[in-house]
Amino acid sequence: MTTAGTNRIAGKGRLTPANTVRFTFDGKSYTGLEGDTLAAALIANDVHLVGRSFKYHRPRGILSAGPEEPSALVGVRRDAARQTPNIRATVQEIHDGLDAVSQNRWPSLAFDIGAVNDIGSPLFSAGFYYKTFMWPKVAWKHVYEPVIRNAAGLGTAPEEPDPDHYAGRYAHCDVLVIGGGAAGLSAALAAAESGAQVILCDEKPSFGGALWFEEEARLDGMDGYEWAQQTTDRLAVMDNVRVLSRTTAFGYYAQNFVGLVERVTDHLAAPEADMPRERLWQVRAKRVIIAAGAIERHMVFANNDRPGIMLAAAARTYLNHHGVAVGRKVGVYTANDSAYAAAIDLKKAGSDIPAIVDIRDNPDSVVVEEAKALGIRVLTGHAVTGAGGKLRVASMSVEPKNGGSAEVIPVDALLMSAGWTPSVHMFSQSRGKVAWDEESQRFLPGTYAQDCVSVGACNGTDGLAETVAEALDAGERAAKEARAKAKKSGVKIKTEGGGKWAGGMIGAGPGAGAGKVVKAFVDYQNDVTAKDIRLAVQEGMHSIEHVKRFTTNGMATDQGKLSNLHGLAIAAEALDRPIPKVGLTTFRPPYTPTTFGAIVNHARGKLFDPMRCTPMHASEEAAGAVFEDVGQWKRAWYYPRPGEDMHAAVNRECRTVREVAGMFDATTLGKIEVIGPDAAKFLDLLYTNPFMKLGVGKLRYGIMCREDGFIYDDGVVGRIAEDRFHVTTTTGGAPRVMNHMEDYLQTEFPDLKVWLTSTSEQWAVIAVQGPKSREIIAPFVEGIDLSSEAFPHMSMAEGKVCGVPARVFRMSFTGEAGFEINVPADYGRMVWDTLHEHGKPMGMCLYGTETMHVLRAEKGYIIVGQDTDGTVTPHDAGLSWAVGKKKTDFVGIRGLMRPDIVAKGRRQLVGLKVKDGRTVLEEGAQIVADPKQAVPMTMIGWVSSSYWSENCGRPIAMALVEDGFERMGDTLYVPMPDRVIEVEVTNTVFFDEEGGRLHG
Amino acid sequence: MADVQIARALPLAGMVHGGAEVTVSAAPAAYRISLRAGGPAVAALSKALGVTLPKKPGTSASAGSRHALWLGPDEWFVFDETADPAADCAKSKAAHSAVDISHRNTAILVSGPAAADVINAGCPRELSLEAFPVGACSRTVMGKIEIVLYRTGAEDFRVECWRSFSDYAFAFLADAARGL
Amino acid sequence: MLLIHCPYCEEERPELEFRHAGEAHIARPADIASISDEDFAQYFFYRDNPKGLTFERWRHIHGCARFFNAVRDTVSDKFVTTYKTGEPKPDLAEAANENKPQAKKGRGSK
Amino acid sequence: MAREAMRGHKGWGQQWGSPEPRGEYDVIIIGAGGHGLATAYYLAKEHGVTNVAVLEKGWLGGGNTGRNTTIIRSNYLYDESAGLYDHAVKLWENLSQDLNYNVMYSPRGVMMLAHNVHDVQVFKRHIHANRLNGVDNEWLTPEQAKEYCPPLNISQTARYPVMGAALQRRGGTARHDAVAWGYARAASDRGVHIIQNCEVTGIRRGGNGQVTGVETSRGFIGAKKIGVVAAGNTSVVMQMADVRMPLESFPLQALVSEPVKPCFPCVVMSNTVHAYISQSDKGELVIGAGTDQYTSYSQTGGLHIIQHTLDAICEMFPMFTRMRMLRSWGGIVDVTPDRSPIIARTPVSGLYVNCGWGTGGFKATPGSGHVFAHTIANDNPHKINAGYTIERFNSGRLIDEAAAAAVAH
Repeated sequence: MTTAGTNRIAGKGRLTPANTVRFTFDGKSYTGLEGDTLAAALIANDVHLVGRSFKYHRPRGILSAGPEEPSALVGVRRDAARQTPNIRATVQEIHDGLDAVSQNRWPSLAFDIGAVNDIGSPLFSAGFYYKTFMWPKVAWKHVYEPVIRNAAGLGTAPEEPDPDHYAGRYAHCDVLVIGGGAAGLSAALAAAESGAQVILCDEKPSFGGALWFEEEARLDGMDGYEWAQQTTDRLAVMDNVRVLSRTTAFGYYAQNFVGLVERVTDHLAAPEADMPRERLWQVRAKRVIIAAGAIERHMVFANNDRPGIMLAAAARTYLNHHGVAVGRKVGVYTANDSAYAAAIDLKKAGSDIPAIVDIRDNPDSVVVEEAKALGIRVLTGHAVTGAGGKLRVASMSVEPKNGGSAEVIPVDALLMSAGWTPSVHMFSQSRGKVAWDEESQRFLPGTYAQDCVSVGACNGTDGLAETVAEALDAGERAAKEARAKAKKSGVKIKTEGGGKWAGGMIGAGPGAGAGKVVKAFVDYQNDVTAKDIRLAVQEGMHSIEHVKRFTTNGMATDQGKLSNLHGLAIAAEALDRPIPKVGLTTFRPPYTPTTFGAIVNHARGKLFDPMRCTPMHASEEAAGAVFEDVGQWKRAWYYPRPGEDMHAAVNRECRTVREVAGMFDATTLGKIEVIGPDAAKFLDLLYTNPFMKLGVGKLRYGIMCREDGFIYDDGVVGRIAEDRFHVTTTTGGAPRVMNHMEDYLQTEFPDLKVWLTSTSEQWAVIAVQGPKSREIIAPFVEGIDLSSEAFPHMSMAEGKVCGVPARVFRMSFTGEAGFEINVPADYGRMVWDTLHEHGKPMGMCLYGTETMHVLRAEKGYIIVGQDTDGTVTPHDAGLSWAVGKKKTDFVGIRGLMRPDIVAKGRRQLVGLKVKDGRTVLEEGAQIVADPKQAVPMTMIGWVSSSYWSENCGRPIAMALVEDGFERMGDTLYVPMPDRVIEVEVTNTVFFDEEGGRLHG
Repeated sequence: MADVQIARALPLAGMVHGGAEVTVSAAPAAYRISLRAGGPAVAALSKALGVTLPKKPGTSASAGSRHALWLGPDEWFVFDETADPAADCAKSKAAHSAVDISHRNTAILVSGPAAADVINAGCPRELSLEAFPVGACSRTVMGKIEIVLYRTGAEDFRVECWRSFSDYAFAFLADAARGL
Repeated sequence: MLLIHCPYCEEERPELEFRHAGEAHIARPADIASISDEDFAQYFFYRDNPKGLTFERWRHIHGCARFFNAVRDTVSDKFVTTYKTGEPKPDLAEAANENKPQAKKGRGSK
Repeated sequence: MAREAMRGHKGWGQQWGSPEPRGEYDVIIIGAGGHGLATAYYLAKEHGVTNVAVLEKGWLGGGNTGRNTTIIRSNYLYDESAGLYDHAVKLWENLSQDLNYNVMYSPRGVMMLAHNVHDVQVFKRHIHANRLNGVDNEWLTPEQAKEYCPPLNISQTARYPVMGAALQRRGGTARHDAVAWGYARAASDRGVHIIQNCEVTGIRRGGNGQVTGVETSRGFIGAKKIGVVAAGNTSVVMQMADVRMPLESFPLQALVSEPVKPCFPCVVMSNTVHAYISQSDKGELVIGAGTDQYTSYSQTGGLHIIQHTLDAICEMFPMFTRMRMLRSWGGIVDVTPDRSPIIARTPVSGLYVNCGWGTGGFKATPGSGHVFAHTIANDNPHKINAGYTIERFNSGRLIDEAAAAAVAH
């Protein structure tokens, strides 16, 4: 049986020998079996060397058979754009055409130049960065840092945009079960049969958890793994259950909100185009059952990182599930019982087991006898103190643990087990507090913070029978708590066999203890040794958080799943303090690294952020508009004609509006319908201006402040009826003004009878401005007398335009006679096109926001957010006239009285005339009184708006200048990098100062 | 007046995204109002509208083509594809605010066995029939926008959103309908 | 994402539908125009910012659009209660007892 | 260093001591984060005040110092801000040498992206003000921005195309832990006591109102002066002296990706798209997320905040979609109404406060400690922090950088 690898054992495992899969690793082609992980398939092909470590570039193999893997990280590439770094070979399933490459090595995996760091490693001890590379000063930036950066970093980031698709889903359930081993399946079954809505997830491709390797476990008289599959099938067909495989619960957030990531296509050779690569599930569960199992720890001894050295249970997974023997001559080093099972399984499958090295003096267990009965040499009270070989383990050095002569035993694989660490990650993420259990030397769930419960190995429960009983009870109980009508599940499960999780050791083994200068790795990926942790303690790092940060222990991509407890124990020993005093472990999301794309899911490309367009957008686009982003809106910026740049287009538009007319899309302005008997009173409180006496059919410009007295928004308010107003806001201000008004209405002035409704998008708004505006619109207007006498500046009326209901405002943001026509939005384009068609032959142009800005600046009208910046009061902006003098209250009245608001030295809005008559000041340029002063200069103001005014034939600008109102006629200076520009302070009206054109 | 062809252009006119599991399509034009009123006016307005304005949070009432959705303690969303509810409200003397939002909103219909799943791609609300039965309605969010969600059948939803967000809403639902 | 009980909608809704609106029970002074600078600053800028139970305002902006009040523990982020605008401050001792079951102890805490 | 290596690093002593508290100190600093430790260091170094204790309820550098994205820049608009942050940058430039500890200050440039006309106006305003204040900050075209940061997407088809960028070349990053440890070691060397696992539970005041010391989990400790540098917990500590503060505390999250080979050469910030990203020496992409909307001391936040941030990252850098989040965490940031800090005396005699740094305190660490030490030692502010009073909220003289930048129109 060699087609799927030389280490494949005939008759072993659950995969189908006929289902072969071709894949490549570092360019070489291999055959594996469907259902293999990359790690399993590589071991089957006798490949143990798969990566290089982070700092020392030491050769590394496959340590585990799951997501805790710190060493076997590879890059996986589907095509040029689909390259993913740092994929764990122990998780990635193979498929035809899978292309994997090793990482962090150059030029090749077997010969890596970076490995010189290993020889120089005494220099690169924990925290070495902090003590050196400081001299000479410039060298850090130019020499040391680039070198360190290039040496670090594992895999290579993709360089092209990711063409894959990701999906997201919110889901709700009564009971979420995290983990689908014997515990999780039992809990899910009990909850489901009780009638609860259940979601069950497991990170592996199939359910079973430890039953993947525990061959002797039997449930309901069946092989454990087979039971798991049947139970999964039973659950999957129930209407109240959702079963999610390849799905990792990565984050446990407030109020039982749990993030899951489902890997949908990475295991497929040719996924369908519409399938998402991954799907994010955001689950709100009434109860959560955590059945996350436990993770086996490695033994800490010299050179414990040689390829071929792995966790005992991983070897069982490879053998019992994949049918792969990890070696032919396999040593075992253990501190508990569970590694014996690995030795026994391998022995039975034909591998030689030269010795089981058990650090315990008198292991009293049937498995010991069973091993001996199979003829395996068991060395109790012994330790492995070193491993030989470089690219693959070749031997183990065995000594009596209390000293004595060493024996070197040749091996081609070495299995180890220091015991099992309960996976309290999700419990800890839920903000539960773990507690140290002195007796079993492990952290277990202590105080719960949310409605969840831990069952099975992650709860420190030993034995299959106990686990299943606990899980059934938890499942039933959760169902009852979540759902009043839950019934008795009636589920009973018979168990036989199954391993134990208790026992073992933590910390460094013999030969790697204090004073030993050996590389006994605690954190494989980050190359943290037992010695490094002791050094950290020696340097005063007495909190485990300091030790962790100083050594980087536990900060690699496996987030310390193997290393945390060992590191803590070594630090505690060095400090001579009990473990809980050195620090409790807390875990943060994510449990395993989680793809950005999955987290983002649909919110990419077009769905990154809504793009809001007005009803007339398509017509504007057809007319050649260039658009600008204003918040989420796309607004027509200017309409260049062939050969025109922005400048030329804007100049033409500005001229045309003043000479003939122009049409502008003002739809994006916010609109609020204010209705009720107290509507005027309410507006009177919300605006600085008085509103009580505004006549029906009249418009008024209003300024809104917050309590601090700074300008918050502005707009025009029209009175449609005694009890009905049409309020406009700035484009960006629409939502916050609405919120601000609702806040006051609901909480401060609840007695006022007023209702607010946003009508921002009900109306399309078409501004027609210029001397011919009336002539252009008149043929289409019904029911409104447009004459200046009947309909003067700042009036409004309801009627029809182009046959549809309209609110027509006689108003102007340009200084020209003009109209703003509001029509129901779905008619907007029709009205726009009609007016355009009619106005064009008369000389009317379309104009965009840039021209609007120039024209309003020619008139000195402010733009909130450009000429104000959140620190400008109505008085500063020269709008004192808009603050009701007789009003006794309005929002902002008190803020405007504060000492520094009324003091001298306020920056006030003025006009600037550039002395040379040509230079357009840069917006944002700073103003000084004395241009000759040294840096740092005293700045007395800044240019808020500045344009070339084609209508004035010169540049115009507005600026906020300290005591600007008192500086009329003064000369000030704008220092630019290459020269100083002289300006004269003026008022802000540059065009038609008398305002006659408004009334034309 | 100059001769103009009156044409109402719905933002998503005619758009359909279909599949076996779900169909996403633009709803026909409708009259819509945002109705606000205090307790005492509710009975009178119900009478004027010909539909009893629901008082229970999250519920709706229908009469013929007219549907009234509870959105807040003094707020209803009323829509009707054939007759203008604003005109009926205007007949009532009771103190209220009825604002025409026929054009502010547009609607998308989502139907099929996967309809709830597709909406749940971006809407964090529980949409089981138990939690959100036929007739349930609510203002809520979907992806990055606000919507009004109204369940019209076990597998049928009406998603109302503001006009300028409809392009996003439709694209979102279509994206969510991929590879279910 | 928090789950917040809206006292108007009478059910728990996801946080995405809500907007936090700052500390509660800070009434705008009726005579605001005549209060001192210090009192104005206390009203507008100063906050209790407690570690523990806080009274705060939320708006169910993407729901019923109502503002309401809540009592929440700023250490655990758990809500003790929510209530309508205008209702008096709840008696905390009572509310806390009603809503605070004994923390569940796991196997690890013997 | 090489000598130590050959000796197996046996000679490295403790970087800071673990002294028993004395009965009384001239100055007690509450909070052993970067700002507090820097304050103690400069008290000792510049003012000769060495009878100083820094009290920390947890482990030093474990609060926001250890939880931020380490961005350093000084291209602020207002004179007060530019003065303060540039003072800090000048100290950063020599900090490794000053402390004899490599804080890995890496001036790799901070680039702030402009995505709309309003951004352009705001950034230009900053650039002009910075120039006249002697602070480097330059305008880049989209092409220049792309050249400086090759992964940047400057396509016009992006949702919010890049219209340009403001680049401060002296801006960059530093290693946060090293900053705390470097200050701790240097302060400890000068006689400062750093007392960890010592939570302050009360502030004691004498008959004249003057502070006399603090109650702690390790008993009463006397003090002539007390400086509160407790970041997110400032309101709580100040309450012990009956001082109500203009502060609110919010959760702020950040995250890192798995490490990859160098692919991102500088710091990029986009206020409009809400993305803050750099790459650490270790190869991790370091990404700042936003604050949750509600006040909290929980040091955790919602997943939707992370989502929102990664949306923006994937939009601006679409090649990072396949990258994976390795770790996320939360801090507690204390925010003032004008989002500028308070570094000042308080209404209580002998009590000083340094707080309100919001989301941006790390960059100011050396400058903040320096001027706060001055304020405590002289009972009077340094001219650089003279405007950062509490009283500004009464008078209305705010230092509102955010208002000056963020008002949309």
